[in-house]
Amino acid sequence: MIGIGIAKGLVQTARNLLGTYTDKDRLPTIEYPEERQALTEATRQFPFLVHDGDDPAKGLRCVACQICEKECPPKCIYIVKSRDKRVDYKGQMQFYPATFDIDYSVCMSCQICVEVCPFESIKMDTEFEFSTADRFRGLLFDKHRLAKSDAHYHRIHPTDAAESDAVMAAERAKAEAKAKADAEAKAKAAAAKLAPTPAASPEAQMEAPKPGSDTPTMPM
Amino acid sequence: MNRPTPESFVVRPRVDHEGTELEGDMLEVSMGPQHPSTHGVFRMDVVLDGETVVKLKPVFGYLHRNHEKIAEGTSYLGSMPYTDRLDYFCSLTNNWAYALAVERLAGLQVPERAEYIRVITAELTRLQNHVGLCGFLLQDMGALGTPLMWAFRQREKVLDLFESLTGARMMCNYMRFGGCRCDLPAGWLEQARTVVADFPAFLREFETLLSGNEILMARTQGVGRLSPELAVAGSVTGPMLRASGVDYDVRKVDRYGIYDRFEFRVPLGDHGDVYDRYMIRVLEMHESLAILRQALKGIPGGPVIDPKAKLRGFRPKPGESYGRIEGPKGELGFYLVSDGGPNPYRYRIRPPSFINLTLLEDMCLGRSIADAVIILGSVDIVLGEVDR
Amino acid sequence: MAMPLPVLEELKSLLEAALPGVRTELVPNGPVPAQASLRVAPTDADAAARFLRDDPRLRLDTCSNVTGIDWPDREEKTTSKAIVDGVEKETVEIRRVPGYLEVVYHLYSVSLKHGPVILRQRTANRGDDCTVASLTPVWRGCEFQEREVYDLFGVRFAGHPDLRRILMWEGFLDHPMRRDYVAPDDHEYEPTPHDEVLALAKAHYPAPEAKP
Amino acid sequence: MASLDQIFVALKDWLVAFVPVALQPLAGALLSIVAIMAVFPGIFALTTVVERKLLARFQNRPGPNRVGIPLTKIRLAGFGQFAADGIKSLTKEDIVPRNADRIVHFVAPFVLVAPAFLSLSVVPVGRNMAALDFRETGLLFFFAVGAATELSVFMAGWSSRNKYSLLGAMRGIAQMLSYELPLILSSLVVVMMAGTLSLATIAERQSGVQWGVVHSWHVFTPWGFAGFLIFLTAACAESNRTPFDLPEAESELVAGYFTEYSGFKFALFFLGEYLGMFAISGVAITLFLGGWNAPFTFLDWVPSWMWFFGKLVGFILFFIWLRATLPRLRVDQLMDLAWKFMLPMSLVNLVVAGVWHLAASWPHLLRWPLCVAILALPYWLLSRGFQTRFKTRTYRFAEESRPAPATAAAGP
Repeated sequence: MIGIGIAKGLVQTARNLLGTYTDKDRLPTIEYPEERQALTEATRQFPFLVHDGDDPAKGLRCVACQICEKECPPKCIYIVKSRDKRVDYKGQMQFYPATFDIDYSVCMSCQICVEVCPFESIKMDTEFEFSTADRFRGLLFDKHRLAKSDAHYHRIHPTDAAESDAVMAAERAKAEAKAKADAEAKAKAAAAKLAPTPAASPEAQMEAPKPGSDTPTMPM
Repeated sequence: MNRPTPESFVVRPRVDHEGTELEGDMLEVSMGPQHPSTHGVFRMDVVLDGETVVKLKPVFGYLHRNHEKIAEGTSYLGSMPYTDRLDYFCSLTNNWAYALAVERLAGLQVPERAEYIRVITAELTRLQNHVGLCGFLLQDMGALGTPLMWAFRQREKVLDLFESLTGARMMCNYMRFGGCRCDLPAGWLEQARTVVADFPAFLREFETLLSGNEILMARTQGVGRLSPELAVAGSVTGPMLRASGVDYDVRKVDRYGIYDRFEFRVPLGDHGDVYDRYMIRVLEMHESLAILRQALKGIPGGPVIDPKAKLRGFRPKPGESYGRIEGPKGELGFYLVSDGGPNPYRYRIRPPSFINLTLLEDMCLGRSIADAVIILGSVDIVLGEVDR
Repeated sequence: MAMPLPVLEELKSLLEAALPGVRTELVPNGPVPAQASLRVAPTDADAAARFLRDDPRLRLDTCSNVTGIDWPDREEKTTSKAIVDGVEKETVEIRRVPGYLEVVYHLYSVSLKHGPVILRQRTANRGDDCTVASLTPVWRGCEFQEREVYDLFGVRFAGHPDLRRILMWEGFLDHPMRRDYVAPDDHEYEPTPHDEVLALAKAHYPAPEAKP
Repeated sequence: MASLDQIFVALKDWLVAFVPVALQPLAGALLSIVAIMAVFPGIFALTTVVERKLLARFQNRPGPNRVGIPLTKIRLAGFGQFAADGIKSLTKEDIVPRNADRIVHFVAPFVLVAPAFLSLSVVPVGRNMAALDFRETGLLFFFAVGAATELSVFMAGWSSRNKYSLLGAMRGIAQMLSYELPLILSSLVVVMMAGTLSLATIAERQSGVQWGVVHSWHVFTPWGFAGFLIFLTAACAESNRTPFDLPEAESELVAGYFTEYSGFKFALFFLGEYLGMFAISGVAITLFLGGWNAPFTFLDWVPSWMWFFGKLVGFILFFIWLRATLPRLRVDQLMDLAWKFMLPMSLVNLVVAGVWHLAASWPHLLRWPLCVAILALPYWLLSRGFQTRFKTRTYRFAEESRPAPATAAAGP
C-alpha cells in the first residue's frame, strides 16, 4: 500500500527527534568555544621546535641540518644555517638555525618534517587557533614563536615524548662512548698537544643509528 | 537565444526517456560551478527542452592544481600527503593505492600487522564514504539534510578512530612504503570494535528511514540506467559497475593486500539505475562490516613497517609500475615511472570519479534536470579527485 | 571466470599472427617484470586494440587507465678515440636524440578478470607531429582520459570524437605536464618564506615592509 | 470562562466604542487589520526559529541556540534568532540583476504577501473572531485570493531573467494550478455537507456532539478523513512545502523563482510563503478539524482561540516533521500524483459524501464500512499501479569462486 514507507520514515525521524533529548549519542555536537573536544595523543596541527631547558634561545635541539626544509612537501620551512657553532644545552658545539621560519598558512600538517628529523627537534603541536587578519605575515612563524619547551611536548604527546627521550638517550650514550674513545685515541696519539674538547659533531650524531628507525642519511 | 551552438554541442535527436519526440525551444543552462548539488566546483553545460536534458557536457578543472606535476618535483614520500587531498573523503585508501604502487616499484614487503591495519582502515574508509554518499544522494533528492546529518553523525565516529590513529580526521597521511607510519595506539582496537558493533543498528535506522520510502523509489528506480556492456566499455568501476550487474571487485580480482583471507560477498544490481547504486552501497557497507569483524579479530602483533624501507633518500630502480586498489569510489590506480632519482619521473593517478563521469551524459539524456542531479549524485564524485 | 592471461611474448605473437603487418615491440620493465608492455605504431593501434578487445582468449574489454609520458629531447655523448697523425685524439660527438611523447594504456578484462596488458603508442616527435591514434572508438572509457592527455601533454588523438581541453581552460596555450613547461609568472603569489618565491612576490606587490 | 473566550471581541468592542458611530466600522476594520498584521507575522517569526531548531534536532544538531538578548549573556535558547535574521535581511544589500524587469521584480514579493494577509482575514480564529466574515462566500474568497500567489511566483520568476528562476516559476505555476483542483474538490465535500461557504458557519457546525463526549469534527467521518488527507497533501503542494518544494528545489534550481532576490524582498517571499501556509492550515482546521472547537466536550472551558492556535501550531509542527523526513518528488511524478491520484480520489470522496448524506438514517455499523469500502477500493487500485512500477528489490551476490592462482601478468 502506498504511503507505508513514508509513514515508517516519519516514525523513524520522530523517534530520532525524541532520542536527541535522552540519548547523548544522538546529539553529538560540541559547542566549540565553550566546550572542547578532548584531543587524542596523535593529534597533529602544526610543527614546533623543541627546546630543552628554559631558555629557547639556548636549548633549541635543531642543528639546522635542513633535511626538513628539503623534505617538506609544500616547502613551507625556511632555514638559514648559522656560520658559527655555539654551545647547546647539552654542552656540545653545534650549528644552530640563524633563521627558522615556518609559514603556517602554507603548512599542510603532514608531519613529514617530524618523521625525517634525525634530531628529535621538530614535533607537531596541537594548537590550532591561529586565525589572524594579517594575510601575509600573520602566519609566518619565526624560531622564537616556534620554540616550545620539552615539557610542553611531554604534556601533549606523552608517549611519543618518552620514545623520543629514549632515542636521544641512546644516541647520547653512543656519542659519549664514541667521544670517549676518540678522546682516548687522540690523547694517545698526541699526548703532548692539548686537544680541544671533542664535541659530537652533528655528523657524528647522525651516523649513530637510531633504534627502531632507519639509518638517517644526509641527502645533501 | 540565437547564439551559435558550439561544435561539440550539436544536439542529437531530441527524445525523452519514453521515446517521445520533443520539439520545444531549447534552454541552455550552465549548472555550476556554483550550484548546491554539483558536489564542488563542477559544471554541467545542459541543454534543456522543457525540463528534459537533451545535451549535457560536464566541465571541470576548476580545482585543477596539476597534482601530477607537483609530484614530479617532490620526493616519493612527499607525494603521500598530497594523495590525501585527492579524494578527501578517503585519504587512507588513496594512501594505500600509492603505497602499493611504490612498493611494487621498490620491491618492498609489508608486514602482516601492517596489512591488517591497512585492511581495517580501508574498510572503515569505505564505510564512511558510502554512508556519506548515501546522505549526499538523498540531499540531492531533496531530503533536506536529515539523512546526510545522520550519516555524518555516524561518520564522525569513524573519523574519531582515524584521528586517534593518524592524528588527523581527514588528511591522514598514514601509510608508508612498506607498512604504516605508526602502530595502533592503546585501546584503539577496542574502540574500533565498538564502532563496528554499533554500525548495523545505525544502518537499520537509515534503511527504515529511506530504503522503503515510496518517494525515494519513484525518484530513483529506472533513473540513470547503465547497461553492463556500456559500463564495462566506459571503464566505469566500483559500486557503479557492480550496480549494473558486473561482477568485478578489485579486492577479489587482484586480491591485493590480504583480502583473500576474508570472507565477504560482492553485491550486484540488476538494473543499473540510481536505486541500485544506492542499495549496492548500503549492501557493501554490510560486507565491509563483515570484513572489519574478521580483521579486528585476527590482527596479529609484530612490526608495522618493513625494516628495509627507507624514509629519506628513497630511490627506486628505474622502471614503471601500476598499482590499483578497490577504492570506495572505484578502481583507484597509481602509475609510476621511476628514472632512478629521488622523485618520480612520471606520477599518474587513475581517478575513479573522473573516469566514472565519462558516461554521465549517456545516463542523463532524455531524463529531466532533477534526474540529472541525482544521477550525478549517484556517480559519487569528489572534485579534488576529478580535477587533481 | 578468471582465466590466466597469456604472457606478453605469447600475446605479441598471437597479435602478430592475427594481424599480419602489424608490428609490435616488447618494452621490458625492470622492477615489475609482469608489467612489461607492448608498443604498437599509431597506424596499427586501432586494429591491435580491436584485436585485444575481441579475441576470445584476451577479451580486454576495459581500458582502465590512459596516460601520457613525456620523454624530452636529450643529448647523447659518444666519445670515440681515433689515432690521427700518430696522436691519439678523443672526439666527443654530441648527438641530439629527439624526444617523443608516449601514451600508455592499461587494459584489463572484466569478463575474464585478468590484466593488465599495457599498450604504448609513441608520437614521432614532441613538436609538429605528435599524433597517435585515438582508442576511444574501441574503448569508450578512453574519452575523457585521452582528452586529458591531449590537454596536459599535447598529444593529438586522431579519431577522437570530441578532442577539447578538459582540465585547463579553452584558450590555454601550453601543455603543462610536459617536462619543459614553465609556469607563467602571472598568478597571485602568496609570499612564502622561500626567497625565490618571496622575490617573485615582491615583484608583484610593492613590499610594504621588510622582513622582520 | 466565557469572558476569556470572548476577551478579544470584547476588547475590540470596547476600543471601537471610543470613536464616533460613523467611524466605528472603519475603526473595527483597522483594529482587525492591526491584529492580523501583528499576530501572524509574530507566529511567522517564532516559526522560523522553531523550524530551524526542530529541523536541527531531527538532524541531531542543536540548531540556533546562541542569539538571545544583545549585550547580555541571556541566550533565550536561541529565540532571539528571528530578530537577528530580521535585522540581517533588512540591512542586506538589495541586489537586482542588471537585466531584470525592475518594476515586476520589485512588485512580485508584495503580490505574494498581500493576498496571504487577505486570505488570513477570512479564517475564524475563534468564536466570533473572523476579521472578515463573509456570510456566504468566505471559502470562495479564500480560494480566489489565494490564486494570486501563482501570479507572484511567475512575476518573480519571469522578471529575474534567470534560467533557474524561470524553471522554478514554470514548475510553481504548474504545481499550484494542478493542486488547486484537489484542494477545492476536497473542500467542496465540506461545503456540500455543511451547506454553506461561510467559514465561521462551517466551524460552528462542527460543535455538535457525537459518541458522547466528542465534538463532531468533519475529520471523524470517512469523507472528512479522506478529504482531510487530500486537503493536507494539496495544502503542502500549494504552500510549496516538502515533499512538494519543487519550485524552489534547492538541489536542482538553487532557490527556484526567488534565486535572484536578496535582503528584504527575500524576507518578504519567506514571509509570504509562511503566511500562505498558515492561511491554508487555518482553512484546513476550519473545514475538517472543528475550527475553534475543542475535541472533547469536557475541554470546552479552554478559550476557542486557544484551540485554533493550538491546532495551527500542530499543523506547523507537522509540516516541519514532513520537511525533515521526505525527499522531493519529480515534476512529472508531482503531476501524476495530482491528476492521476488525488483528483480521482477527491471525486470518489464527493461520491462518498453523497452516500454518507443519503445513508444518514442507516446505523453506523453499516454506513461506515460502506463509505470506507468506496474509498479503499480506488485507493488500492491506484496504489497498485504504483507498486507494479516501483518496488523494493532483492539483490544477488557474486558467486564465490576462488580465482585461479595469480598469473605472471596479474601482478606480483
